[in-house]
Amino acid sequence: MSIDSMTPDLVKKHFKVIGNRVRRPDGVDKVTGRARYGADYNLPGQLVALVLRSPHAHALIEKIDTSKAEKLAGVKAVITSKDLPDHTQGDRGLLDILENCMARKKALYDGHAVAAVAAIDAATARKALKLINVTYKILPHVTDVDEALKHGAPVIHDHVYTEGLSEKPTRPSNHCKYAEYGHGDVEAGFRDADVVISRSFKTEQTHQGYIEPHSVTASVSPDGTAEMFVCTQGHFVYRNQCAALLGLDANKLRVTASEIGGGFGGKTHIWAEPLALALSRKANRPVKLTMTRDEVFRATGPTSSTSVDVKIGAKKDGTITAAFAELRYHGGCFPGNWAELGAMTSFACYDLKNVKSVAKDAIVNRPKTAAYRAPSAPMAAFAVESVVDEVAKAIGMDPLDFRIKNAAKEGTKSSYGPVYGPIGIGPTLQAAKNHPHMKAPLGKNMGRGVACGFWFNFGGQTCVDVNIAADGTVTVAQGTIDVGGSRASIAMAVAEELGISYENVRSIVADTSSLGHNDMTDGSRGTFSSSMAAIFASRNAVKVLRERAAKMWEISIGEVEWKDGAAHAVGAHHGNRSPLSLKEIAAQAGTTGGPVAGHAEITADGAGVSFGTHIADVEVDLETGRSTVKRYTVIQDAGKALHPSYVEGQYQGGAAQGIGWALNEEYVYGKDGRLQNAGFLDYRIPVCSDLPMIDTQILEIANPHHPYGVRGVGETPIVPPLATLGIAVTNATGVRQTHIPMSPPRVLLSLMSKMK
Amino acid sequence: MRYMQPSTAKEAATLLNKEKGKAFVLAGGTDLLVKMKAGMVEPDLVVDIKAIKGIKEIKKTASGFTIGAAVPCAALSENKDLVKTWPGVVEAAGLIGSKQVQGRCTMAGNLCNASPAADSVPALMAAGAKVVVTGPKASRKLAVEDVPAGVGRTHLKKGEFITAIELPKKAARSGDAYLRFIPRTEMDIAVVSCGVNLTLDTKGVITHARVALGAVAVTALMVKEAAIAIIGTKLDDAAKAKLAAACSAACKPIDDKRGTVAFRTEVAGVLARRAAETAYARAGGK
Amino acid sequence: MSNRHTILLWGALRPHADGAFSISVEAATIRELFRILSEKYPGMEAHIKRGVAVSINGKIYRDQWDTALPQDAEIYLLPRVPGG
Amino acid sequence: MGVLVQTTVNSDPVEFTCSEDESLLDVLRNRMGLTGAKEGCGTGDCGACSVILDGRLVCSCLVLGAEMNGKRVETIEGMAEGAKLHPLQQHFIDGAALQCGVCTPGFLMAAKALLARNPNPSEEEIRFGLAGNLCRCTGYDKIVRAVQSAAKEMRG
Repeated sequence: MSIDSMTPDLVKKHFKVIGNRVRRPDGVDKVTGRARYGADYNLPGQLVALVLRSPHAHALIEKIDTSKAEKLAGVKAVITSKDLPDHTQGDRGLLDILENCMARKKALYDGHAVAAVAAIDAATARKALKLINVTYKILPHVTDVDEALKHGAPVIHDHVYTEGLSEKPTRPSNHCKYAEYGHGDVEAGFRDADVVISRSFKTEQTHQGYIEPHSVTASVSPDGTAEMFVCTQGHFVYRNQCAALLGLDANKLRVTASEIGGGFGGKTHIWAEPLALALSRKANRPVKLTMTRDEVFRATGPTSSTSVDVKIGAKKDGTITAAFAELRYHGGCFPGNWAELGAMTSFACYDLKNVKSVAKDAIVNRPKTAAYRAPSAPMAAFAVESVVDEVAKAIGMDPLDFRIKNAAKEGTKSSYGPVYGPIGIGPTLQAAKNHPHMKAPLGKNMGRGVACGFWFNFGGQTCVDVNIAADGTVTVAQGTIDVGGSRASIAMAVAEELGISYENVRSIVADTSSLGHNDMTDGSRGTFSSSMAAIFASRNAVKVLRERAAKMWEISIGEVEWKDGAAHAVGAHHGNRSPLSLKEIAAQAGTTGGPVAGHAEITADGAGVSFGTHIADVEVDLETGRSTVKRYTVIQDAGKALHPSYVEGQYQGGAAQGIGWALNEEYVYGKDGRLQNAGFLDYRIPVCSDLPMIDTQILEIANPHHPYGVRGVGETPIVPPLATLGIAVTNATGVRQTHIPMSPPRVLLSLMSKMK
Repeated sequence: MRYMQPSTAKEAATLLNKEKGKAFVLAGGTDLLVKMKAGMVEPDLVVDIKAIKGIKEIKKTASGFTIGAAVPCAALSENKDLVKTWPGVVEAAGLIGSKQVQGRCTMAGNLCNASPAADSVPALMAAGAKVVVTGPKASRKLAVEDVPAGVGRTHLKKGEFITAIELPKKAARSGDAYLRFIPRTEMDIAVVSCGVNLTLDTKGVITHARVALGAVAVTALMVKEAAIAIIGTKLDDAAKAKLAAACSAACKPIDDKRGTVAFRTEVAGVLARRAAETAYARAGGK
Repeated sequence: MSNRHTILLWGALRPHADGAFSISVEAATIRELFRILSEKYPGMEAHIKRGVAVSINGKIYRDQWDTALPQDAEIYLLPRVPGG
Repeated sequence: MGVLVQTTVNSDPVEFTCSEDESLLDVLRNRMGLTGAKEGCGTGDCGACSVILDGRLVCSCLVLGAEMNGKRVETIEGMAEGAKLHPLQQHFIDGAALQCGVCTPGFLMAAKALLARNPNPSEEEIRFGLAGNLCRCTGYDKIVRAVQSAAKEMRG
């Protein structure tokens, strides 16, 4: 079914279940310790796997001698890249994924896997790792994005040539991709401006920082079947990629997703899963591989560090005449990052006549980057919103009014190309202007920041089964991972459609052998697309229920309506029939045609773009450079909040991650190219006492492409915080902040430079 | 690895002394277990001292307080006498790690781990605390500042371990305070820290002062010049400026993942001034 | 009725169309559009394989290739956006 | 080798053998099947493995199993009384104070330990009392509110 078949009469506006704050189905399991996460699965006879990782940022692997490790009693398998032959048939992107899981000829970053062992226990596996002898030839490395793009930088891959230039370069380089967006004539626009401001910004690399380390339990049988229990944002995608890399048939690899202890994009990529499968295949026993926190930081999922130049010109009346940005991002050690998304999102909030954004992607000797909640957008928003703030002040206009004046609206040609339909940037800015937070007095050494942000959102492939049991209770099986409470929302949608109570609907996440393909929970698609599929599946089930009622009444289906969880016979001569409840129809299912179910397989395009505006008050200790967030407000359009608590939760969680990024989180690399803070002690994510309550305001501007008007909400909340806090700290200190995170040493340095 | 839980200090010292491999003392274990997990240390013997009689007790004595080496830091703030007498020391110990870590970690362990950033150490130094060291043959006492020898090294000999920390009797009109700088509000290691202990005369003039800095050199530093800068003053602005300057001048820090040389040097002075203000107020100065 | 459309290209596709910002293509659906683009502009095939999204009057289609290209619509090709 | 240990877990007498360098967390998870405590870091920096040991909140990753002789350990599995959830557990569900839930057992243990010592904590006391537990999903807002409402109910 396509959502384009959705006519206006299918759109629902009045709800009984939707919008309530029901209890989540996985709640009791999660508060009692029963819920099973990745590392909580065990299989009979399972071995413990550990991974040997490169201590070097860039090195040729000349030789790996595993013979001593193999001879150690209790060691059942040792693998290197030789045990992972290339099945990718020329698909370089897939080969990069494999090479990231296990180094082939070169170690490309500190933490890159070079070998792995499976042994009867952890102590034996640890001993075995020490017995593996790797001969490295250390190569020059580069970890900084601007350095990597310079001529003369060590070239990391000799097969990578800059893509997106009109002429193919003659030499390989670390500059893997070029792209530009925009329209109009920016040079002319700058000439028309009364004020032009240019600035350069940097942001450091951050990690998604999910609390649950990656863990996989894999079992490969000699008959070619395999099963895998794993924490992932997308078990179908994990299955497809692992099967392709291991040379298995996808249907024979059954993947069960565990409860997931946070992902935020970091569990959209496979990291150690192929290693666990290869070890299991070699040892012929189940293998459990759980990463340590150190491994999570060194070898999985950080986002990009960036270097961004922004130039904006405006007239004194507050009209932006031109805007330009060059955004340089790195993707870690492989191509495939998204500076482009920074370029696309950078000016997306504004209605601009002349705009250009240029994206350059670099390759560096750091772990392969992964998506992190609205990938690439927060850094671009930081740079652009900071300059927007500065330009507004330069022409003597309130920055929020300046934004409102220049905000994109329906009919605006977006900076990334297409013309906008109905969008919510104006309403979120207006809501910010009217919010009591904006009028609250500020204390000493405090500054207030306001910034807005944009994200695309998407839908993708989704399927859902709604099965009605003989007693009239309902199970809904979804295949999109529940990361933040979507099982509750999906069950609510089913209850709403069937007209029964939420308590009579149980939702589960089905394994890859029990349901058709589902895309990952990313792109803010989980609730958007699964609820859509669940609604359509329920409507299909209702059709079956009406048919069954018609049979029971011996009338035609056209004479049966579904209302309030029951079939009603309609028409003049059926007035005396009492309704048949879902329960009554289910009880007769065996005699009316068999089990009652509804299914939907959809591609949920049309998620709709999303905007948010944040307000923050920050107090800065001017003698130490330390910033404290005193008040924080998130305003965002949700389309329709199915379960308001979980929408608020997305707003609050995204904001908190953004606050951490803005103030303290960063990867610190030494001159030797080694990561120096691979742990929660020195990679400083916000703790409870660092944050205030995070106020939220949910706007509901219905998405015309969803039957309930839902928009994705998960990612946009991380887009504005860097800019919001950057502006707040600027206002508190009187010094424009241009480097994220604004750690105390950086802020103090900026203050001391100002004094001089 | 072997695990032993002796019931006397003598027995513990003998075990540590006799061990041919690598022997470690386990009190709270909040540093030792982290190092074991990271593979930084691989003990052959771990001697758990928590079963030694009296080692988990806080005793008020005629000459001050004796705090057993295995007293978890969380227990310090539960001792009202101690909090009233040495608030700076208790606050410093209370800053080590989370509530979870507080339930286990000890001041003696904090000292013996010999990190230059240990929170309790500058406060203990400012307070003039001593440690009781038990060895296989005899016991001895050392000033706290004489325990660390460098990063991760102490002046304790093989077989020796700390059984107690002794805090002196509090002088009349005296007060102590400890401040550290961390980027977050909790869970961080001090980037720079300062302990101050002051005694005033009846007019509010400082007669004695001890100022110690943490995380600005290979070990915590006693800064005599800082003390001299404020002795004889009522902690007026000029004295505070001199104090800050003396502290900044004493710093020999490094650039690392937690802070820069410039930052540590500057903030050492700021913290010293603020800690001195608190100590001065606690001593009854106005 | 003509199925001829002006297709707007994002930066990375322009080099494969001699630098043009837009091209004229006759196609009824996204699928047909992609087929014709792959035939006519060989450099675009790799992009389409990796993922090209189609914005039709501002609504972004990533997957639904059967979608009809309506008359007088703004049709913009964009990179397929990932998420976190 | 190994050490034989007799201890009490959630009021039950328990006997186990563990290796000398094995953490209490590994003993709970791997030898007793009590997987409610999670290893988020193994270094005492995240609090996901929090348990209450002789009345004090600790990270079970920073305690040796060998130390457990004669101790009392309380884990998340012992928090509810049979089918009746502890007020903290109920308020975490009702207040949507969890998203992914992996930090939840640790938070509940920490909150229980906090309220045992301070039945009427201020927001600031709650925030500092829970500062040893990392949560990456919620921004802590709903966690703090759930502890406030549970504390109110428990005070009666």
